[in-house]
Amino acid sequence: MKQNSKYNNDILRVNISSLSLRNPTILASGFLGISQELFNKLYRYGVGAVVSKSISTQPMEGYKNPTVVSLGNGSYLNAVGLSNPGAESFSKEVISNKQVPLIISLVGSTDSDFLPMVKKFDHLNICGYEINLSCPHVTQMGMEVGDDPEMVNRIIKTVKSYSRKPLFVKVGVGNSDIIAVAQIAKDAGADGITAINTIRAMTIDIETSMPILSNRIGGLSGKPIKSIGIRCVYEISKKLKIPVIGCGGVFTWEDAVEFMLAGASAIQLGSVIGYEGIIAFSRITSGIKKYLERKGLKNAMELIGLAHKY
Amino acid sequence: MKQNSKYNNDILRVNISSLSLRNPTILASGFLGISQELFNKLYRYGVGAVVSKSISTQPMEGYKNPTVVSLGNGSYLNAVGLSNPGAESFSKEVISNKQVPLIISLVGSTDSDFLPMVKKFDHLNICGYEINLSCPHVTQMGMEVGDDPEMVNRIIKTVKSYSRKPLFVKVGVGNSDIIAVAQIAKDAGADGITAINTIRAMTIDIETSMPILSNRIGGLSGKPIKSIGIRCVYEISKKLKIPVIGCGGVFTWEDAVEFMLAGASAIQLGSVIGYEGIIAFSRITSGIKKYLERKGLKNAMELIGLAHKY
Amino acid sequence: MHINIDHIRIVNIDNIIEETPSIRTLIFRDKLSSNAHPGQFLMVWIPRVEELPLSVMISDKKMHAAITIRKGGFGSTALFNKKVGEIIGIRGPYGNHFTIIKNMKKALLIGGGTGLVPLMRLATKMNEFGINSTFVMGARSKTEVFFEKQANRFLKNTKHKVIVTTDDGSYGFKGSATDTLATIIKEEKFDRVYTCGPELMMKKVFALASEYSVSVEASLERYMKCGIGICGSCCVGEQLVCKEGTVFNEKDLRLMTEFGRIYRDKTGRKSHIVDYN
Amino acid sequence: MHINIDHIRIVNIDNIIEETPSIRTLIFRDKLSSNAHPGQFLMVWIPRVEELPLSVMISDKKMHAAITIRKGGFGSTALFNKKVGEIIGIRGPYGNHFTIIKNMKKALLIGGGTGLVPLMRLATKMNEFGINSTFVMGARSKTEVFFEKQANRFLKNTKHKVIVTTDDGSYGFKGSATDTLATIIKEEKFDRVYTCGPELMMKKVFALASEYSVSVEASLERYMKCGIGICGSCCVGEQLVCKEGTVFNEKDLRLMTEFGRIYRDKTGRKSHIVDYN
Ligand SMILES: Cc1cc2nc3c(=O)[nH]c(=O)nc-3n(C[C@H](O)[C@H](O)[C@H](O)COP(=O)(O)OP(=O)(O)OC[C@H]3O[C@@H](n4cnc5c(N)ncnc54)[C@H](O)[C@@H]3O)c2cc1C
Ligand SMILES: Cc1cc2nc3c(=O)[nH]c(=O)nc-3n(C[C@H](O)[C@H](O)[C@H](O)COP(=O)(O)OP(=O)(O)OC[C@H]3O[C@@H](n4cnc5c(N)ncnc54)[C@H](O)[C@@H]3O)c2cc1C
Ligand SMILES: Cc1cc2nc3c(=O)[nH]c(=O)nc-3n(C[C@H](O)[C@H](O)[C@H](O)COP(=O)(O)O)c2cc1C
Ligand SMILES: Cc1cc2nc3c(=O)[nH]c(=O)nc-3n(C[C@H](O)[C@H](O)[C@H](O)COP(=O)(O)O)c2cc1C
Ligand code: FES
Ligand code: FES
Repeated sequence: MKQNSKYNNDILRVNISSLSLRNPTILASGFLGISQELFNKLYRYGVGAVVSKSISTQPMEGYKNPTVVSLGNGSYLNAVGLSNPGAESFSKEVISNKQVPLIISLVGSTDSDFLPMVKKFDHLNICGYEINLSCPHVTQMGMEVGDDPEMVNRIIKTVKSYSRKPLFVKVGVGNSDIIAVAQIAKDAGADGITAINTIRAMTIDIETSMPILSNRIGGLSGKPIKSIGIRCVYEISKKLKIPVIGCGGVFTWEDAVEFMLAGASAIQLGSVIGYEGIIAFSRITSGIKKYLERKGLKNAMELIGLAHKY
Repeated sequence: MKQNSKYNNDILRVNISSLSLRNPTILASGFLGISQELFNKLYRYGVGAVVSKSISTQPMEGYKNPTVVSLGNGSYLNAVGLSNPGAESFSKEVISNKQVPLIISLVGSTDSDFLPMVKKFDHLNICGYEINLSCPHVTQMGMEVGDDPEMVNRIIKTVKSYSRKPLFVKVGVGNSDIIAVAQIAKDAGADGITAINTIRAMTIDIETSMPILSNRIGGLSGKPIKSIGIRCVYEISKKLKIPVIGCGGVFTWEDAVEFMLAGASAIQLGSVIGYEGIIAFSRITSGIKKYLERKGLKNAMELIGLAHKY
Repeated sequence: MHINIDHIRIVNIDNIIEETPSIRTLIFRDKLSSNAHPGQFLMVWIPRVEELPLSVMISDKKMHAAITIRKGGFGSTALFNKKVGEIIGIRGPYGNHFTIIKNMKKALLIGGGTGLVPLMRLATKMNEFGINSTFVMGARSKTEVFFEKQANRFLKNTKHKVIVTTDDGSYGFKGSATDTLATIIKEEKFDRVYTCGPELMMKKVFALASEYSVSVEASLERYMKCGIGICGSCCVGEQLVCKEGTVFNEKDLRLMTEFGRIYRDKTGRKSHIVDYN
Repeated sequence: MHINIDHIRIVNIDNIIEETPSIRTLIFRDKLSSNAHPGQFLMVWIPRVEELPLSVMISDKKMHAAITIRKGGFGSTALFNKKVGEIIGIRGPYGNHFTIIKNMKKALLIGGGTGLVPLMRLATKMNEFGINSTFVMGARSKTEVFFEKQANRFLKNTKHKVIVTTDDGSYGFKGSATDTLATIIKEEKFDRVYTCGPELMMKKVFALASEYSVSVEASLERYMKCGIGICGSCCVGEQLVCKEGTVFNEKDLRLMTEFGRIYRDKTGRKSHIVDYN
């Protein structure tokens, strides 16, 4: 793939499984994630890779508004309900993708949902998949699937049997042991783990006594979940020795470095975009670069899992 | 028990199982929780009830410092390691308790740990127990016990077989389904549920690449976990119809009201003390009172679970 | 105390104005909204029903603002049916806004339906800055005409014209608002054309203005979930209507291949914008 | 940028002073600590080893501060062994501090061991405010005497006396610091006695000062985990040493039934304070 020279810094390049990214910042799924023109813009603005909105076999309307509530202090509660244009329509959206390292996030209820989707995307210019096993607020999808070990195994095997592109499994903190789910994913052939998704949470308006989200319960993202994400990345990467992509509350380059020290090969940005817009990618990337230079490190990958030593 | 007249407001009185508290604010376990003189002071300052530090059969040193790290924005990470003076010594501490509605928090590995402890406390002037099944950072205790349904059942039955005082079970967000654990507790005879404890998390210093806590992993408390706590209280109280004490990130009267609307009969305060000291109790109590008056409600209990309707 | 504009503020509906049988203006007290710039919008929470993006309408009452809602589907009808004394939640105001050019002399405002709302707020600015303006209001027929009187009142300190057009000719000029625009843009020189309304109308406005080399600002609508630039549902190509818009100028519009052509629905699927008349 | 004092700040050890074979002063650059009030303490992180509460010591270097550590157990020895150029983490300064009475003329400072540290910072204040002071320093024997020269230097602009006592008489006056206090408090009138050191020493100081109706401020030590008033481990009765202390005055001390009597260990169990001499 062609690289934008301004963002070509070998010091920042990271390899995750068979992926090679010009820098470790990735757009998290569900943020700005349905328009190829936006993906192109993100790439111009310095993103290392992009994860699409989670795509299902059929288009999904998702929940009624309110679907996103700002809780202040860099955090959001959302129950979008996995609204997405569906695999057919979205594969047409990204058919024109040329240079953006694009990871397609997929969601479904059973293994049979995944094969038709992979078939629609695999021949396009995309660089991998992220299986969303951790959406905390849609029944029969995401987290409920992640809680079923046998299904996790079957889904991953199905995708891997068809595609040679790297497959990441996105896990979350919920009703099952996150390490156990990651272990199953690894055993089934996943190339990496993305941790973490949002955490089930809720907010009630005290004037009306009413839950604000139309779905009542949603997923918490942003600053509050960072230290939980750090812990999950640390435990998964240390115990399972599998590449991990860190996600959850990355707002600054310090957060990104902390995730990498914990064991992340790259980090995803989501909620920070609500505060700073997509400038966050280049700002965080250049912070990491300065840190690497100050520490005398030759490449960002030297950071990965440094904290495991202690 | 004698009441301090300044804090006698029938509008604020709440009943939880057989407990009757002058107001719904309770000191959370682990905060200021080892000195009877401090309990007396808290009562003078308006606390509704006090939960002691979690007590084990033997004294525990806990982990080395650092055991508490401030993460800013009203949040802490701690891995104190359940340090406590042990049941024998602590029962002597509280032998002089006269007027403080004191709930003893107990922690242990097996059901056989609990009976000797209950025997040491049951004849004292205490008003109930809270079983800590949710400490996220001590192996073989707390959360690991909470993940074992049969053990939870046995512990609760053991305590209930000896004591007629109300028993609350403190649950958390971790590796098991919180609703399932609460259900087991209810079925075993628990009088109420306290939700939630801290959530497993971690922080790494980026200059040294080292985890800060001596135990590396600890529990996240404070503002970040509030919306997760609200969700747990809502789900537990709605699905199980059992009294719930809300805990997690209560910093303002609005937070307290939100927890009660979600289904909490009372709320525990912890991390807020690090920001405001024990004045937080009276400040939050008087906020609740003004809210009740403005809404034309006769008693705080009218708030409990109002959000379930919507 | 600092107010976080992203937190829902509960407000009481103090007054309701019936504009047409299907359009009402709800007035409420809210300082932030009362200071909104013309073209900014609120996310309006109708508790346990919906949340809708709605332009901030002006209210004569100090510290008050308003929203003007057309009764349509589920959410808008619930809002339309709210009574005085009932409450709604609002967050915002969000988005950029219409801007005034230095030394501006003459402006043209053209819109239709509830697209008139942001133009009404803009009208008061024109009045304030002493800019003469022509305000073209399109409607299908007489019963759907609203805001005419208010527009005249808001513009009272300037030389102004309020022109109403109806498709069926039952009131004012017969024809569309853009028909009228086509006539007057030939005769008069405007510094800028401001438009909000059905996208195909705005597309014609943009085409006409471009033809006569007049600067344009158009306020777009797209399906919005977050209103704060994270979900991406409101995108027009690479632009986010909620954040980089809703107001776009001729330069933006020229680059927007989707303007007047493509609309994404709730799922994010694209469909072609068709004239719903 | 606003610094949150509760966040660990990594600092470099710029210089080390060997005070005695078992006591060292480590100097580092930190603005907040350089402005600490006398009696405040830092929580000092020795990475992957320990975190210890330590009084803020003064440094001559601008924007710098110091800590003075006695080599003892695990944590203190690791800190003692740190070399110039190595790093530690600090948070704080925490706690209240020694206070000066209006129109104060004469002060008495009395301490022993590393309890001298907060008194050294106080000495510079005495100098600054032109208050004459007598500084009594107790030590077991000559090899354990430190800070004498610095104290004289810090107090140089005032009429001052630095009196060293050793238990074995190998240097200065023979006997305990409190023996000396007993003598001078009879002869001279002090506005306030400031003390920090072994608690039984402070208890005697308090008793003597009370006898002669002199105001007292004593800085207490208790086992600390959080340093910020949440864990309760540092309690003396109903008071938290880290938050409401470390400095308590005669009124506080009178009400503290545990002062000079009870110490809680790491588990929270109480034990009786005994003279370790
Ligand atoms: C910036 C902006 C300002 C607006 N200002 C006004 C105004 O001042 N007055 C007014 O009456 N309307 C305004 N609208 C339109 C309004 O948000 C609703 O779309 C409209 O009221 C229809 O609502 P409904 O409940 O009837 O929709 P439904 O019947 O549920 O859906 C019908 C259609 O309405 C549109 N719609 C529904 N929800 C949304 C949403 N969250 N975001 C965008 N479009 C949606 C979609 O195109 C949808 O297909 C504005 C829209 C935007 C984006
Ligand atoms: C406010 C305050 C200021 C202090 N200032 C100084 C100073 O300037 N210089 C100095 O050398 N020492 C000071 N100390 C004492 C210091 O914190 C340590 O207690 C001491 O250094 C022993 O550490 P260690 O690693 O040798 O302890 P260990 O060998 O681990 O334990 C020995 C004893 O040290 C004490 N101790 C250990 N950890 C702590 C702790 N976290 N909090 C309180 N006591 C502890 C306990 O009594 C313990 O029983 C101060 C203590 C407090 C509370
Ligand atoms: C509005 C919104 C929509 C999201 N949609 C998805 C999604 O479709 N698939 C997914 O795997 N994660 C989704 N997420 C979760 C994010 O990808 C990410 O895991 C989470 O927000 C934590 O990262 P952050 O703290 O940086 O936002 C969504 C989050 C938000 C706030
Ligand atoms: C320093 C510290 C010590 C704690 N010790 C205990 C404990 O011993 N037993 C227990 O059940 N919870 C303990 N907790 C958890 C609190 O009781 C409470 O559940 C948690 O802090 C969330 O409430 P908050 O957000 O108001 O602090 C501790 C928390 C902290 C911060
Ligand atoms: S509405 Fe979400 S990005 Fe615009
Ligand atoms: S050290 Fe924790 S309260 Fe003082």
